[in-house]
Amino acid sequence: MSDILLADADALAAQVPDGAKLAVFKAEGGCAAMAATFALIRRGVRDLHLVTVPTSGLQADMLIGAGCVATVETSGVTLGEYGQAPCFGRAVRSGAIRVIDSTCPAVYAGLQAGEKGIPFLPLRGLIGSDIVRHRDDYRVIDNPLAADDPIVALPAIVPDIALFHAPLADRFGNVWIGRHAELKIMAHAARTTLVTCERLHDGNLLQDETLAPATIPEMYIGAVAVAERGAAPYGVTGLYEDDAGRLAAYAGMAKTEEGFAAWLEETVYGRPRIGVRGMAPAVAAE
Amino acid sequence: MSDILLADADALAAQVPDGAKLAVFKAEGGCAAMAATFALIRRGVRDLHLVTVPTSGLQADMLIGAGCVATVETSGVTLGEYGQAPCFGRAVRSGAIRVIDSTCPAVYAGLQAGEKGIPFLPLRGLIGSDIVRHRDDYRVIDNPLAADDPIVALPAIVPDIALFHAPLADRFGNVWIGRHAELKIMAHAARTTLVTCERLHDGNLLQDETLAPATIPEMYIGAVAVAERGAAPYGVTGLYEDDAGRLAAYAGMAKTEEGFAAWLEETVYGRPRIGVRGMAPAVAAE
Amino acid sequence: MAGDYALEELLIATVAGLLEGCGHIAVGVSSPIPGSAALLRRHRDREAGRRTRVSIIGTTIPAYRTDGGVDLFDSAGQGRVDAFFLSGGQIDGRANINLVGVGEGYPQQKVRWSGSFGSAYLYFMVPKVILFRLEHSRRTMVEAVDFVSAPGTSPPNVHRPGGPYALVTDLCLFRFDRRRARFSLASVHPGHTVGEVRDNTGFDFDIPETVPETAPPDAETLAVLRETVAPDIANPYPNFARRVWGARGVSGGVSGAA
Amino acid sequence: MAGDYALEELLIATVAGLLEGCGHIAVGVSSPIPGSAALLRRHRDREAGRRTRVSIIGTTIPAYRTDGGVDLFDSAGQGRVDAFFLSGGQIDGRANINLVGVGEGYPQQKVRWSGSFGSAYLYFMVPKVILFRLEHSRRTMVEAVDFVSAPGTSPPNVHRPGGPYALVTDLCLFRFDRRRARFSLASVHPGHTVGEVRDNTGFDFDIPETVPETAPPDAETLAVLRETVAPDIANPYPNFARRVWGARGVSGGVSGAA
Repeated sequence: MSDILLADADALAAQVPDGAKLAVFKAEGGCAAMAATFALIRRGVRDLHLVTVPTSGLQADMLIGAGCVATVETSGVTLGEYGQAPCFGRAVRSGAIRVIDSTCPAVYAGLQAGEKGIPFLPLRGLIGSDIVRHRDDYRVIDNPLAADDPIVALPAIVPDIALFHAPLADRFGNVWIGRHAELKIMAHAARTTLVTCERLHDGNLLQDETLAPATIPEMYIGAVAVAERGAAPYGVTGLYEDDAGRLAAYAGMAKTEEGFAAWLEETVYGRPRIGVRGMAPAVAAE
Repeated sequence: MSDILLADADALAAQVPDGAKLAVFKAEGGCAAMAATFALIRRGVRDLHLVTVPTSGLQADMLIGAGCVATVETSGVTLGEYGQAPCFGRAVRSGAIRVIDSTCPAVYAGLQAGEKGIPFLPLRGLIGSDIVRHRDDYRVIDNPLAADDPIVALPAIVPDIALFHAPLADRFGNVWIGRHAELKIMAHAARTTLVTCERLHDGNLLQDETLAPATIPEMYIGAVAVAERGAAPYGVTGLYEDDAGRLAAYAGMAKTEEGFAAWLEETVYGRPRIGVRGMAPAVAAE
Repeated sequence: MAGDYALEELLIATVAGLLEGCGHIAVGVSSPIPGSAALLRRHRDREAGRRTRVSIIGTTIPAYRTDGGVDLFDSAGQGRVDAFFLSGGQIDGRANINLVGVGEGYPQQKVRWSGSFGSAYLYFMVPKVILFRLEHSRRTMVEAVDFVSAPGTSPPNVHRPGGPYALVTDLCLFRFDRRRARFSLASVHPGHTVGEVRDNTGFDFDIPETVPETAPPDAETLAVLRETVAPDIANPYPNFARRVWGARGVSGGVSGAA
Repeated sequence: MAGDYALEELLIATVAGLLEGCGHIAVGVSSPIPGSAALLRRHRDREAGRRTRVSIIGTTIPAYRTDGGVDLFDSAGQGRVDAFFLSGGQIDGRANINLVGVGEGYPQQKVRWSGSFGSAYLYFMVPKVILFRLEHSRRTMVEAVDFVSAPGTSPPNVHRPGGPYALVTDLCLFRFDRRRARFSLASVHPGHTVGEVRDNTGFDFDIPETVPETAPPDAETLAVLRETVAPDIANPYPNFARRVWGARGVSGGVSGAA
């Protein structure tokens, strides 16, 4: 059963076809699959419909800057304390990408509808927001169980692929996600799920009573590849921290297209294929 | 903060008012709060609206037999391999209780609507079932995002109290539920949650990276009481097994009202208040 | 029972045949024969180099498990469950099933069973639902059920990727034609006759000109059942395994609820 | 800044005053002043024998945490979050907020910000939403926002248990009257004037005849901030704590993302 285990992040990225609806997880907590993102850019993926769950940072910004994205459906793309996401801003302003503005709980609700196999999920709030006004896939309906009670019906989000980084997986393809329960929703909603992990667990995660509750069974997983420091320059809780120098360096360099190209060169193209590890020390900050 | 920690299952049961909408968890996996159920019967609670999540066995059958229940909303009450639930059957046939028939995923979906604070959740299936025909709180609506696509809208289920047994809790009121993720949904949907647990964890469950993912934070918990063997005669995974002799004894005795009264006498009333432990060996099976 | 195999072994082999091509087979509670059939199917597929997943609710074995809770229903909604088993206190000729009760005046019927469980959903969502009922009589196989826990068929505008595929009893195997909403007798178990099936069935069904005998399990199948399936199914169903296969069925398994 | 306290300390104390009576205060990302105010509120309530919960997204401290994911939004939907903070690149006089961009021709506006995050939901569901914006100018306080990420008010038939309660800037404190959909100046921070507020605000608002000065933090409050709040808030915001409170703010906390 270990054909589910791939050699590296590049082998994983090879499984993402051009044009895929790809769901990626927010950067906080270290579950953004950055090594796989570098590999996606190296492989030259095109026309992605990116769904950020519910937001993104460096990951979406780099994919957009590298020309991999046709559409981004998001509640926010930001570098957080390092500032606005420069490639995202440029691409939206120029019309180079289509942006579908959403709001965090609507992204979750859409994925939960996908997870349950229902066509839509109603959600409170939202009414009167310009988000709703610009979304022709939302409907304001009457709550069928009460009088004069409008509510927004959100269509199910069914990504072709969910992509994230996890602290732990096993040889059977089971993936331990720790506190990030939203990754389960992503995996359930998506047609398949690709995962990089820090390391492999000996034995079967589903047979460990303390780890099984936060484990996504292999049934949902298309492929797993080990990528040590695979979230860097973001950190992973309890394992390594955000690389503030690298994140600040990106925020600075990506302000211009030339700077972004230089970043790609040194970070994505200019490295050995399995050289994500140790990247941070090798390239000094700003 | 340890006023959340009560002395025993009887103190916990005292917090369930007559007439409460009480959600209880299925017996499999040992999360049925049996010690607390015995205490509820001792306290003489009345007029419960019992919601079984999604089914129940001995727990619902005893509460019904003891006259604690006005309404039961359920996908099934059964003693499983020990046979039909005798008190449930008698009470439904005689009209002593109101039964609201449901189906497992509809119970979950109703609780998930309660969890999300939405008035209803649509669910596939169900159409054409006599369940729908007899539920005046369900509506078959048109999917607002597609033509000619009927779907059932299920109202949110918001229990006054969720009651279950857990392997572990801590002094702050955080509760570890292991694999039983549905208990989170119950706790989120209910106004408050009462929990018996096998034992107390030293320290704070939320600060343990491997236990936190399956922990319900104290914010959702009204009170916790330690009840060793609190699921007996059901078992708890990894701790103790179903007491087949006691379950078979119940199935036999409860076939008549006299037998059920004798069961109550020896199991519920005839014991010291904190005497749930060791119950099984004290009373021999059939 | 006929010859050198048990009725249970015949039924397991028959059901395993129906499960061909199912990538993920889920089995509910109290279903030792369907569970054994799913394990036999998985074994055969593995021998043929195919990966088949089996989820038996309430057990930690085999490798893929579901807790039978939200996950099971959601994964069926996602189209990730290919086969499931349902039964009924009553089953009628349109494959409607009744798990609630017998008699007029619902809810105060003269017989009350446990309830509909997940049938009203899974019957719609799982492509291949196999009905399984060991008591084949006019009491169970009725013209019209007294309560429709889950309907056998739906109008064309109702989203329904799944539904009934076959009905297996202690007497015979029926196939179900969803378009015509009608059962057809596919085979009669050794030792029984078409007439016996007709006499014990309360609904009309199609009877082809020749009705074959249900194929008995061959020696290889029996060996797999006794050596491989028995110890696995003894985990959730120790009593069943002991009754059908004796000590062999229990020695290899981990008994009880653990 | 005025006298022997920092502007941040004034703002923290002001916001903490607004949070009175909130049993559960949630704080989003990049919100060190609201976070500190919530911790100050919790400290005061604890001294008074009341239990107040604080959830700061992205930190493991204090004791109650949320991951800022589905749980946060669902618990707000359940009515379990009493106070939250929002900001806006633009805020207008009807308390509409804009986190998306500036200019005509959405989506190709001349300035594009990150996006609306959870505002379009939490603004409806949390009873006491405090708007917080440190740059008080005609660029940020506008007559009408260019994109409504979340509206300040809703028609009466829209389910809306929550909404804007106050707006805190570097110049002043506004209260918001939901019925009239209008801000009213509640106090002006020491060192600033009503005229300065008016000159820097692009929307109309009510000005009472006498507008008090925002009360500066007293010695006891400053002591609590410096001894108790500083080390706690240094966990999610080490740079902020270091800037406002120097080494004191960092020594007690656990720095970084762990």
